[in-house]
Amino acid sequence: MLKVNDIQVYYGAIHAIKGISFEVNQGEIVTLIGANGAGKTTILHTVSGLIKPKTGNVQLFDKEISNIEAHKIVEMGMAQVPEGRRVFAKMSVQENLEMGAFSRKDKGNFDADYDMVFEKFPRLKERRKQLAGTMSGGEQQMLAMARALMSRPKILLMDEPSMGLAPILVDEIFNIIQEINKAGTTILLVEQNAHKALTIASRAYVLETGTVVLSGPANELLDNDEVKRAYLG
Amino acid sequence: MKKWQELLISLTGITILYILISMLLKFGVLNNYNRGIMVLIGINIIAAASLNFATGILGQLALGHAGFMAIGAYSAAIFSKAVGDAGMPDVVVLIIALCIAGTMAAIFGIAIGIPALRLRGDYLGIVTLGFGEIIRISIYNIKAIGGARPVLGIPNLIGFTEIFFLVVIVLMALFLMIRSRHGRAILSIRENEIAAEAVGIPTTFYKIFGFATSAFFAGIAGGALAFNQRMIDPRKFTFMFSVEIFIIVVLGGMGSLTGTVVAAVVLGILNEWLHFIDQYRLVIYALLLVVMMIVRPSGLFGTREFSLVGLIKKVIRFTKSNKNVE
Amino acid sequence: MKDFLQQIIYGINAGSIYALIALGYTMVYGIVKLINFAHGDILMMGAYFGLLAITVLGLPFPLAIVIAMLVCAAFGMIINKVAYKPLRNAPRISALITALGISMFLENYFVVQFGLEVRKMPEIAWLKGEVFIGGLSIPKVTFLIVGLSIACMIALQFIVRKTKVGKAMRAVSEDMQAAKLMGINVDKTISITFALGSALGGLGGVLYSVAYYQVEPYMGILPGLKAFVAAVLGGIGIIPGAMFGGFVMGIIENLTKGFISSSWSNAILFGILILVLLFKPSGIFGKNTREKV
Amino acid sequence: MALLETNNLGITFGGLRAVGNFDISIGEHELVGLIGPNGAGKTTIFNLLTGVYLPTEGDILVDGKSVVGLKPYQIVTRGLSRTFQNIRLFKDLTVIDNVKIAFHQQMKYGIFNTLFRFPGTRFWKEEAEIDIKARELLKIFNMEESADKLSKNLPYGQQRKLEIARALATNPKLVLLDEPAAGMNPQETKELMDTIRFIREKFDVSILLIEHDMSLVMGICERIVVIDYGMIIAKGTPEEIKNNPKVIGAYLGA
Amino acid sequence: SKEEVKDKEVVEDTDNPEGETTPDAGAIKVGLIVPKTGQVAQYGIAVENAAKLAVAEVNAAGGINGQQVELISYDNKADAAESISVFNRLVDNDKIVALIGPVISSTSLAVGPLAEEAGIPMISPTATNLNVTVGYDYVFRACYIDPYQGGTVAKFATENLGAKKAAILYNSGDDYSTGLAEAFKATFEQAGGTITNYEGYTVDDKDFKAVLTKIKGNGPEALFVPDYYNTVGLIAGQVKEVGLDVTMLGGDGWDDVQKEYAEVMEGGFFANHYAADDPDPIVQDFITAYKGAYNGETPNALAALGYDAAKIMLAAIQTAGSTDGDAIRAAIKATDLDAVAGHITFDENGDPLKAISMIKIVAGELKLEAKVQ
Ligand SMILES: Nc1ncnc2c1ncn2[C@@H]1O[C@H](COP(=O)(O)OP(=O)(O)OP(=O)(O)O)[C@@H](O)[C@H]1O
Ligand SMILES: Nc1ncnc2c1ncn2[C@@H]1O[C@H](COP(=O)(O)OP(=O)(O)OP(=O)(O)O)[C@@H](O)[C@H]1O
Ligand SMILES: [Mg+2]
Ligand SMILES: [Mg+2]
Repeated sequence: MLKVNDIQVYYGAIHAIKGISFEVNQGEIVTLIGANGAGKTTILHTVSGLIKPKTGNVQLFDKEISNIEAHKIVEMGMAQVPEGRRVFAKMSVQENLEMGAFSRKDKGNFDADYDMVFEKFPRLKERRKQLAGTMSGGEQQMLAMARALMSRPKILLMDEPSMGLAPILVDEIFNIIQEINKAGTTILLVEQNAHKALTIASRAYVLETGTVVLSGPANELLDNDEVKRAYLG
Repeated sequence: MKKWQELLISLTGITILYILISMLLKFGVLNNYNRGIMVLIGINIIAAASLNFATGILGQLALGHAGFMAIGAYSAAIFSKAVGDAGMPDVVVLIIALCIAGTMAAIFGIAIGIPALRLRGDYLGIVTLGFGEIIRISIYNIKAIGGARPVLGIPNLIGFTEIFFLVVIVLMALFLMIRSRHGRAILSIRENEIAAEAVGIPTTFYKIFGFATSAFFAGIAGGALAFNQRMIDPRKFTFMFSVEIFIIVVLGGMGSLTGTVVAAVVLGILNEWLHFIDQYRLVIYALLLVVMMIVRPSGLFGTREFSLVGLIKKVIRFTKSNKNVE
Repeated sequence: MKDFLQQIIYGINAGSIYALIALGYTMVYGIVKLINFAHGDILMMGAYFGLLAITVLGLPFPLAIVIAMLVCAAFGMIINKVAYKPLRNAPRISALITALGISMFLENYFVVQFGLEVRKMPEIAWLKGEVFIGGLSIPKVTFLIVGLSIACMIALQFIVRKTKVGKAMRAVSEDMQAAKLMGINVDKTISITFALGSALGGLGGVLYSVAYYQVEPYMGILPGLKAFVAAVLGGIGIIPGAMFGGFVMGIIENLTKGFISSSWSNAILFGILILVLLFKPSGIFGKNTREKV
Repeated sequence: MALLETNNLGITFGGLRAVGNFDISIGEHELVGLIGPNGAGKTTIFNLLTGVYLPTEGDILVDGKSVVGLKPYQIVTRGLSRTFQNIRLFKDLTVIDNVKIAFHQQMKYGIFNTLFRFPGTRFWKEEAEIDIKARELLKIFNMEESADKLSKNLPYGQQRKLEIARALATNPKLVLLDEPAAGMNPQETKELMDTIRFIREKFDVSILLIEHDMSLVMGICERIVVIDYGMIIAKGTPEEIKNNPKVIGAYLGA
Repeated sequence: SKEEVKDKEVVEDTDNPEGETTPDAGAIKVGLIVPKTGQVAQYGIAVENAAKLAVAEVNAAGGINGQQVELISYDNKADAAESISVFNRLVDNDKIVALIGPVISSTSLAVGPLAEEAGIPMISPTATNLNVTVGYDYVFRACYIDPYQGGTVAKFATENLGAKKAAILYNSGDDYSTGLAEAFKATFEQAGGTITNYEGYTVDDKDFKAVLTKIKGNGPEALFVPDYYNTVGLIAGQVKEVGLDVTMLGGDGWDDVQKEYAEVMEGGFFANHYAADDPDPIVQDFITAYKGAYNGETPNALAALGYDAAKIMLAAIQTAGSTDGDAIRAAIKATDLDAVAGHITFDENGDPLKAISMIKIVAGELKLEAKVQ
């Protein structure tokens, strides 16, 4: 459903992505792993339309989206949980969720969706009125995920959802990712926590400084010696 | 290359530039009109460099620089008029007057800086703007220094040589300051005040010190302006004048002193050149300004500095690599 | 005592105009964090367009207001597109300079286009004169301006707090990229912000020129500056703050002129602003949010 | 005498008691971990120790002397130094300048010497000295090649290392590290552990670190303090903490 | 209107500032420095228009001793530093022999010493500050000085109006306004009157109700407002609004005030240089010519002074018979000319000796009330 064809991305003179291709199929969890600065976030930004690739293209549902504006891509059914959560700090939890549903055309009737996210994240229900900026890191991460779900995405991109979270929350977050996937949402997951990511993913790509160096079914990579040495510690 | 060699090269460059322009003036290739423009540009360089120190280097938005220039101008004028007939040589009067101008402005800078620098960003900007206005309105209302009346009878002590060396001295002082532990401390405040404090920089002290230094040189620019015009029109020191100087700084590149020099020259020449469109001069000037900012949002130089030494090194490298190709 | 109350009334009159202009300032600042120095010139344009609508097109006053607001809104959007949008990722100071450049351009362009002579806003018959209440004279315009500025404040607050586009504005102001990821059209949202802010500026311009019946190319500078100060005083970015700041400024200004000194009044005004900021560094309504370390 | 000691330390933010009754004592050459759920108040404790926040209760003693009320830069002179959870480098300055700035307090030349740099004066001597020291520091972190790059252009992991190098440049006795491994993959985390051990030996410092990566915390800390809702809920060796039911319930999970 | 256009072309042709179309090598070059941009540009443009007209007339009549006159004009933004620059440019690049301008006092004060040193005779049409001409041989002006004007109005107030109590409301950020205010105060008090209020305001102030309310409390009979007409009109409107019952007085800055503010200005008096209803043929010819050249616009006092200044300068060059600075200077000094603003001779300083017209605003018209020497 998502296809990335040989993209090259630059930040000014910095050549961040040097020709990467991969695809994500309906119903999968695909994970991208790789060291700091390998270009994972850059890829997600390119897929979401925040950055435009210099060459190559991105296809969503067989439609080229490389030159479509980010907000239109969201309308097509893609959502992202950005790196570092980036919740709207001065808006309430409720309003953040409303923003998540911004792109939806079925006006107003989101009650079922609120129920769905509150069921997954009961803590958010208690804090509906609280300003997002005053919540703890873990709560903000939950909000960021709930917010993305509010758009009822067909495909969800997640950038390091476990970063900076307490171990107990890390487990919880990974459980929820699996739940979301089971409910029918395709997932592209970027993680530093390679072990956890590979455990829940179906396929994986390993990146190094802007290129794909390895790819394959997740369980195979989990056993790959090179991966073990470099990313699993 | 050793440090002293680099210094020597820079000094040689400056001397050659001086001799060149002096010759052009002497043989009439450049006339009195050109000389006047150069003096004005020089004054603008000093004013803008001082503002760049506060805004580009120290990182504090200061929108009331005209106020410090006013203080410098009045101090220099009052002093030079007071000693007018004492028979001191002109250079001595000039030096003392400019020192007084700078010091007075610096004192005000400290007085204003202590409360104002507790604020940040746009709030600091508006407070400095406010102080600039207060200074100007105070001048209007103080009869002893002439109120709204222009101050007259100031001797003409600034020519090309004086302004050239003044600019060189001011820029040198600022460069030396920036490239020292004190300058690094000031830069670190611009970059991240909390981190600066956490590595042991007394940020309050350096903010006030940086602001006072900036005010000091602004005072000198004001003094130079008074000596160049031989009179002071208090109405000059409005918010718009602060803005004009600010424009030079941003156009040249915040944090780049050489950028300030280039921008002052470019804008100075542009302003004269645009006389041919007469009434449309300011319209076109404003348009060009907007266009320049859109084309180069970080100013002409960004935060980089032009360096003669760097240029020479580049040229050497270039010729060498060419030879290798052969 | 009567004098004092009279001065307060005049202060409210002046302050309500500052408030109206400050609303537009604060609105734009709140969303795009740009001190839009051209806002005062939008005001000037509003005054001109209002004047032209009345004198050239012969429209009635309320219609002239609408025209001025619409044209200013359009100009606001154009200025945003031409001058600010290209600088969205540039250092903030650069955008400040383009704002100043646009301001200079508009002023000087209007000078060469319309000349410097002051044009007089025709008197609006039903706004002329005063109402006397308990020996105090209240100019009729005051009712209109105060009413309109309060109405605008409430409307604006409603838009920003409650409507979808208003929430989008707030999201954009916090994090443009994250807003895009929500499917918010950032360009359109900012454009609407400028349109709204400029429409308020235009309205302010017409009312200002009705209150002081003069229209000239530089008329926006001082009210623009004072409105900006008012916005800062109230807490820039905060809509009720702008309103409050405007009224406070107007009243303080008139009291100083009336009882202390009119030639020092601007100095005193700035002095008070500075004092307030020293004790409340983000304005009267501003929350003192320290940067989280 | 302990290097750092807090008595009943606490702070309240408008009703919210972010930290309370916090007692800790750190001796020389110790390596202590501070863990707890998100929002437990760990970073806030660092902010209290370094003078960013003024405690509303309790006392902080460094070498037996109270540092409460001192400005952050004054606390640096007492020998405390830190890194930040959200990296705070001097982004537009070079890597080497980032480090040199931290030597500020160890340099003494004044304004006069700055403007009149006669040969053989203090200026040249001190500048040459810190240039060498700063480069040595970078070398420890394998960053000597990047000395002249702008620090914002470094990869994330190196930025974290630069923060540590900068903290060390202030010549501290106790270094506070706030999530040094955040955003690093397991391999990089492993390298970081070695570096932390190395600097403790090389600079003879004590270290207090906050971290959510249990492999790192359990791997190198001698003692661990666990807080939740601003209060200490457990103290002990890694083994004890791992098996403490309270900690498992609140933080580690099953 | 076709004729108008034609006339305009003639005017512009003969004195094209850049001299592109008429590169007359032998032309006598006269400089003009006026503000053409910025907040006081309208003064500069009025003066420039009038000076161009004067030059065109002389050129049409065959020039000076057979030579055409070229008027080279530059904008100075009303700024002292810019004035100095353009003065140097006129002298060094354009080689002018004489200078008309600058308009604003402060800029004239900046250029004065340079003109003196360069030996370029200069006549400012409108700089009223006392010091503009003091101590210089080459510097003249075509208008009268602040103290003279302020004093005259005060005298008029006590003698002709019998006022005992007067209030002053002036622009404390303006040299001209402050100068007139001080002179008025001194003379009025000398004549035994009382100044009830001496209130300043800052440039760009638009709201005077507060201070007018304060003045109202002291019950003055006259209110002296020495500022330019727009501010005066604004103040007059608010005088009515706050119900202050006074006779308004002012100086030459009021010129034109009757156009837009007739109603609120009714019954006010001010000092001026000339009155458009003056039947004197010099005045009427000037008005006709100016209207013809500039779309039927009636010239204001600034235009009249600009015209006079140019006429004085051109006549002096003619009399001097050469372009030598010293000769021209001497010729100006000896001026004895019937000009638009009355008969002009010069005193020791280089200030004109001429009458002041006190003008009353009646039903939107300017009526000559008295001529004071
Ligand atoms: N805005 C930017 N400007 C310039 N360079 C950038 C920018 N953002 C990222 N880079 C560079 O592009 C490269 C890839 O960065 P990216 O953020 O995509 O890496 P990542 O794999 O997500 O790393 P991390 O694990 O730290 O999140 C890095 O070298 C980085 O320094
Ligand atoms: N300046 C402040 N004003 C108000 N509340 C604050 C402030 N600083 C911290 N807090 C609150 O104090 C609590 C502790 O925050 P702190 O940043 O210390 O958590 P932490 O333990 O470091 O969490 P994490 O592991 O997510 O970084 C949080 O609830 C936070 O919102
Ligand atoms: Mg990333
Ligand atoms: Mg923390």
